[in-house]
Amino acid sequence: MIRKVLVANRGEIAVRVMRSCRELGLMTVGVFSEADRKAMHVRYADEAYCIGPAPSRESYLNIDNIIEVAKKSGTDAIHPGYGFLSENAAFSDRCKQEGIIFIGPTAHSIATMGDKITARQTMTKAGVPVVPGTTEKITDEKMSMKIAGEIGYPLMIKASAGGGGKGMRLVREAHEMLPSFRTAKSEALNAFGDDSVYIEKYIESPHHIEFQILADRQGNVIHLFERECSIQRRHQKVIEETPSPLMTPELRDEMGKFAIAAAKAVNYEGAGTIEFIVSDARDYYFLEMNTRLQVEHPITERVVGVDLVKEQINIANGLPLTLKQDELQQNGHSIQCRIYAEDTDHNFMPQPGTVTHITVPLGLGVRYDGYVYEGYEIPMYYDPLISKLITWAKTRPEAIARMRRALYEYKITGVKTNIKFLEKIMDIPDFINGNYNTHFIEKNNDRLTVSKVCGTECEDMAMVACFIDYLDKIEKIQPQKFTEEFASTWKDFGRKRSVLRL
Amino acid sequence: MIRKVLVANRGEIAVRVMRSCRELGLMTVGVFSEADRKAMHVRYADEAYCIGPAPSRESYLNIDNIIEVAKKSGTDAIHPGYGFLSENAAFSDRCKQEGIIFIGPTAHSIATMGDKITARQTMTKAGVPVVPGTTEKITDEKMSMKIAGEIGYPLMIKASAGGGGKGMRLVREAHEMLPSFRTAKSEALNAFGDDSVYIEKYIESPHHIEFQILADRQGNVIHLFERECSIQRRHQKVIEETPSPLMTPELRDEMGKFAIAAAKAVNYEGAGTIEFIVSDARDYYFLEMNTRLQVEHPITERVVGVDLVKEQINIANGLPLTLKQDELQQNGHSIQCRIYAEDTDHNFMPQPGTVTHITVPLGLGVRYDGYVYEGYEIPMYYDPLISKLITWAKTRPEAIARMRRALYEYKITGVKTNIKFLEKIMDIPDFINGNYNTHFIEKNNDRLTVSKVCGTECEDMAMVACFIDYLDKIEKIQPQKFTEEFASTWKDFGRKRSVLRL
Amino acid sequence: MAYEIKLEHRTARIELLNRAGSKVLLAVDDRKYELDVVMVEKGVYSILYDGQSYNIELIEGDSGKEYIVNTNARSFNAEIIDAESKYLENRMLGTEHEGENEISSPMPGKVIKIPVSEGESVTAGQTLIVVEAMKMQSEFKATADRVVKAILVKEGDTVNSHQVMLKLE
Amino acid sequence: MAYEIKLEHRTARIELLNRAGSKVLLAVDDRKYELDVVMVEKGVYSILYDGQSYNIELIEGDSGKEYIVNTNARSFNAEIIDAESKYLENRMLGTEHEGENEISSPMPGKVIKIPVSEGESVTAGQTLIVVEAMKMQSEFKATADRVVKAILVKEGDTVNSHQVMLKLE
Repeated sequence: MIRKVLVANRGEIAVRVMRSCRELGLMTVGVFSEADRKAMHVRYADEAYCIGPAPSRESYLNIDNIIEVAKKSGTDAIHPGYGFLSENAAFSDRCKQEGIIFIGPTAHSIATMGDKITARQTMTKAGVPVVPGTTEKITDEKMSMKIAGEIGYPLMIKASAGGGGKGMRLVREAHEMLPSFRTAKSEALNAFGDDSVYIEKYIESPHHIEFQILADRQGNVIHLFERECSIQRRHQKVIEETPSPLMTPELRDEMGKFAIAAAKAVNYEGAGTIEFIVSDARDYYFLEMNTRLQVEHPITERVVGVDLVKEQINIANGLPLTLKQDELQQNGHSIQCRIYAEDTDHNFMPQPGTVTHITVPLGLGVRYDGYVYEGYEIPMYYDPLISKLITWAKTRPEAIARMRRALYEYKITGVKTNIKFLEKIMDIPDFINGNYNTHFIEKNNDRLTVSKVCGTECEDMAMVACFIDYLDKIEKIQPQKFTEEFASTWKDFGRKRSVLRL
Repeated sequence: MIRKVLVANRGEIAVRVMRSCRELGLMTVGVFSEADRKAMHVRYADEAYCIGPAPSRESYLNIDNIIEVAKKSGTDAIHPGYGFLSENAAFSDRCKQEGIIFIGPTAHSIATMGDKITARQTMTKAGVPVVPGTTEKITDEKMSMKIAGEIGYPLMIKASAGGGGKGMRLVREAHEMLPSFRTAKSEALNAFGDDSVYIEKYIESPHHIEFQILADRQGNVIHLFERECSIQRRHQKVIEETPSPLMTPELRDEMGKFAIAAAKAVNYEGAGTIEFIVSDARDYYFLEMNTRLQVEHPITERVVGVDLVKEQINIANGLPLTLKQDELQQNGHSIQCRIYAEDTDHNFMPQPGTVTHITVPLGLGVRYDGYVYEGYEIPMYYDPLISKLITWAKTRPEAIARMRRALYEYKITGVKTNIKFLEKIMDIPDFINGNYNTHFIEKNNDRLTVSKVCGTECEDMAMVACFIDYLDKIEKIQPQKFTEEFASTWKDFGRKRSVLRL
Repeated sequence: MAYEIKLEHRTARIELLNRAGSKVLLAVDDRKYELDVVMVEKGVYSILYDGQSYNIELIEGDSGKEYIVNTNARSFNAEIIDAESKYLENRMLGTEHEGENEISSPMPGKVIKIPVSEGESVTAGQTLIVVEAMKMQSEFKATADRVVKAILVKEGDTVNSHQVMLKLE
Repeated sequence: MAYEIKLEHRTARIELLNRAGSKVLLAVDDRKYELDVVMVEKGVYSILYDGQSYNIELIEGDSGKEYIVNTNARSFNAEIIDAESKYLENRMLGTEHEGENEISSPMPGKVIKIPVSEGESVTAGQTLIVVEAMKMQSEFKATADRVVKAILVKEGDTVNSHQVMLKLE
């Protein structure tokens, strides 16, 4: 049985994983880069070790250093969190070789789902609907034109090894096909060292809806319902909610069954997520599987009433699932907002810096997963995610009202954040009506870039605060008072010296 | 319909009530004493007005001043929170006269339940079991001996107008009866200006179990199950949980029905609590009714999934309850710890003072209702309650593990608190086994007063922190460096002056 | 005591008329205010005006005269204007805006690529330098046809917020 | 650099052997430690020793040499002992403990009642003064038969933590 867990991650997720370990009575080992000595996960862990310089490649992605710490500290198991090494098949394999439990799926599952074309093929074989398109890598230009013709426009060209929007091209008409095919291939080669691409039908007005699954080593697989993740900026999720406003009970049941089939097709074990792309007409297609915990897992935890990290650890311990599909239900509604250190007025440019003041939103129906504290300097090397704010209520309108209230309470000074931007989303009719897809932010851009109104009186108060602050500051260093101050500096020193007997 | 709510309270409950008002889109008005200008509820409210000097009698209990602010600010409704004016019949009446909605029951309900003998009589008439004893006030000594003989020893003498343990005497044998009767009467006279007392059978090993009820103006009354409140110090609750470890489904059903009958007997409206005293053998008796929100209401909110303040406001608006008894259920387990500024090593002596540093426990399954912040000075005039920490989990053992984790994370420096004391309770077998009554703290006193072990290495680290802090402090004011420092003070001043152009 | 304060594009004169503890009487241009002002936490002010409760957070700039001001509704840049600032401002009006000749990073980051060299002629839209922070790369481009006058950083360098990296002619 | 430090009833000598940034080499009595020590927040230290992560919070006393130290397990009183402290301590050993002749309040509060007067003889257990804080009244009683020498406060007064209220003979 696992007794000591190394968390190979940083930020909010490292702290979140350690919290569940502590509740289970497990010892925790933290690892940190040279930029992270003061990070919260180092303070939270029972043990903590430095694993290299600030750049991720030399620390959080350095498998050798992490394994060395695991062995030195007598760790039984490694939890990879999300990002970094969480979907690295070689790392999963290496842990196995070293006799350390990897809290996650096998290298085989990771590798199969990691290559998009192999994943598509596997899903097709398992009967899971995929976006109409090629099942083979394409390199030939003539072949690409022929296939494009069969699939029909608009379509997407995607890099097989892809991710992060690189090597991806939207083609609306036939005459754009060849130039786009060439650029996509060249981008893919540059970014991933592999120029193979594939072609998929483009779904207009797509929704991103994903299903959480849990699978044990005994072959039991369950799903914990969906999460709606369509509110995105720069292809990154900003707000997630469950249940999805688009969902019907029949659709949920159908998609849930496919999610389970998808996991079974790769002999999955642990927690995972099947992402679907869903059209406005509720046609749905397998998009990809994330073979790890998701950033947005808390909304599922809240609505289903489980602790997914504890489930992961139980599965890693070889225990069968105690949750049964027909006993699970969604209770109420949950929304998560991701709080980023970024400038929403300037293309969401990240904003590292020092946090001078925080007021955390609290109270009924609010969960806060974060890691920054007052005086903490958010490093420039890692993700700009500061925290996740999760609300719950019996109904969707109340959960939105609660999120609006929580965002109103939430204050961070020192770095720019997207808090006000998120607050505005809570007031946009399309969001309130649950009538949105991945184009939401683009579509509502005008409303989202307008500042809230601070009237004349409010402006006056803003100026008054500066005025009073400045007055009091000057008061302290006024020249006419300086001689007195000067004298008292001497006196102060005298007093301190007598007290301290230097 | 209510649009603006004045919260006639301070501390965590004022903030908690305002949060729900904000979620409902209602404007909030805060009131504060001269000692509370910097209190969180003043910062949180949309409007805030001073209502008098620090002592409660001159501010938070000053009905005229509060009504004046209500009228000046155009308030529709007043929420009294708990304590202060929340169970003051005259205040409820005065609001009515002034045309302001009192978010709570009528003066009649408050007065009936406020006088213990009247309450006993009313309950007996309604068929609710009460502790065997007198139903009339007793003043005659001979009569007292006769009644005592009929009820049997041990018994309790209680002041009719009583509260807070004053005018209360436990009598174990007949020869103690007369002297105790005399002291109780004299204490009651001194404390409440009324020497009437009554006699009740004393229940050995009592449990305090209470039922939350909600009643609308249409006459619908429901109960939201029980709360177990037996862990007390100085007759004040410290830890509450729901469901009660003592409860059975049949008992819950029975007691719930009596709770509803009790509320109906006084034509109750709003949120209220029926307190029962329950023996180890599960015999139960009506103890009293609290005609207001309880400090421990959050555990019910979490397990039943309601917002009790919103329910109160809906009832005050004249709306019928939307919750139906047969649709309500208890989901999982919830525990609340009350965090007090007190010295647990010295008879729980209160500890006002300035909070220098706080780390709030957060994450999955944790709710935190508080009001103090870094730099805040907890005034000596009011209750020592700093915050309430509430955990939830599917099962009781997991809720305890989560509370243990949350208490471990929770750090307050500057004032002494009971955090470590509560942490120890989470490890005591009687608590873990759910095998406790109101004698719990007394019974486990030895375990609760022992400090946790900090071994030699831990002690060394404590000393090292002092050492390094002291070194760095001295470094700053060393005499050999003073001349340099002195010079740089001048330089600093020069720099600041040039920047500020004084 | 009086100062002019600039809040984004609005400038007002604030005069202190009276002050006793947290009670402050002052005038913002012609409007008089009787206020209760306290600093509740470092840089956090609570102001009560006629019962209205305002919470204002200040972040002081380097010069001591600039602030970022957060109200509940929005965030502002503010500046205290005194004789010195006025002089500078007047002088500035006559000259071209200097910023256009310099490329600086709005956030701390690492220089990933400098695809131009000193003395090189560049055209509008051409990438001059690429900076990475928090997994996102930002390209800084020429806004007009120019000549690269000086490159003050090199690839791999870490830059601070507002540090000038490149000068153009 | 070395100091003696008293932690409750234990006294140890700490000597700094080497220090470079957050890396500290020191000896506590005869035990050598190689540590990584950083102040992460004001008064909050993170210490790594051989991988173990310790979080220590300090509250500085008035003299600058006293601390309340919170570890995860428990809270201690600590004191830095230098030449001056040692001298005072030695001198104290010869005299009676002064505290017994004074009654002071352990917390801030309000004096509710003083049922004795100056010059009065009191018996052990007799209530000398009643102080109220946070709705709780505390009675301070004589621990032995004594005479009230001086009463330094009056009913209705507000007292600070550790303020002497009464002296006995």
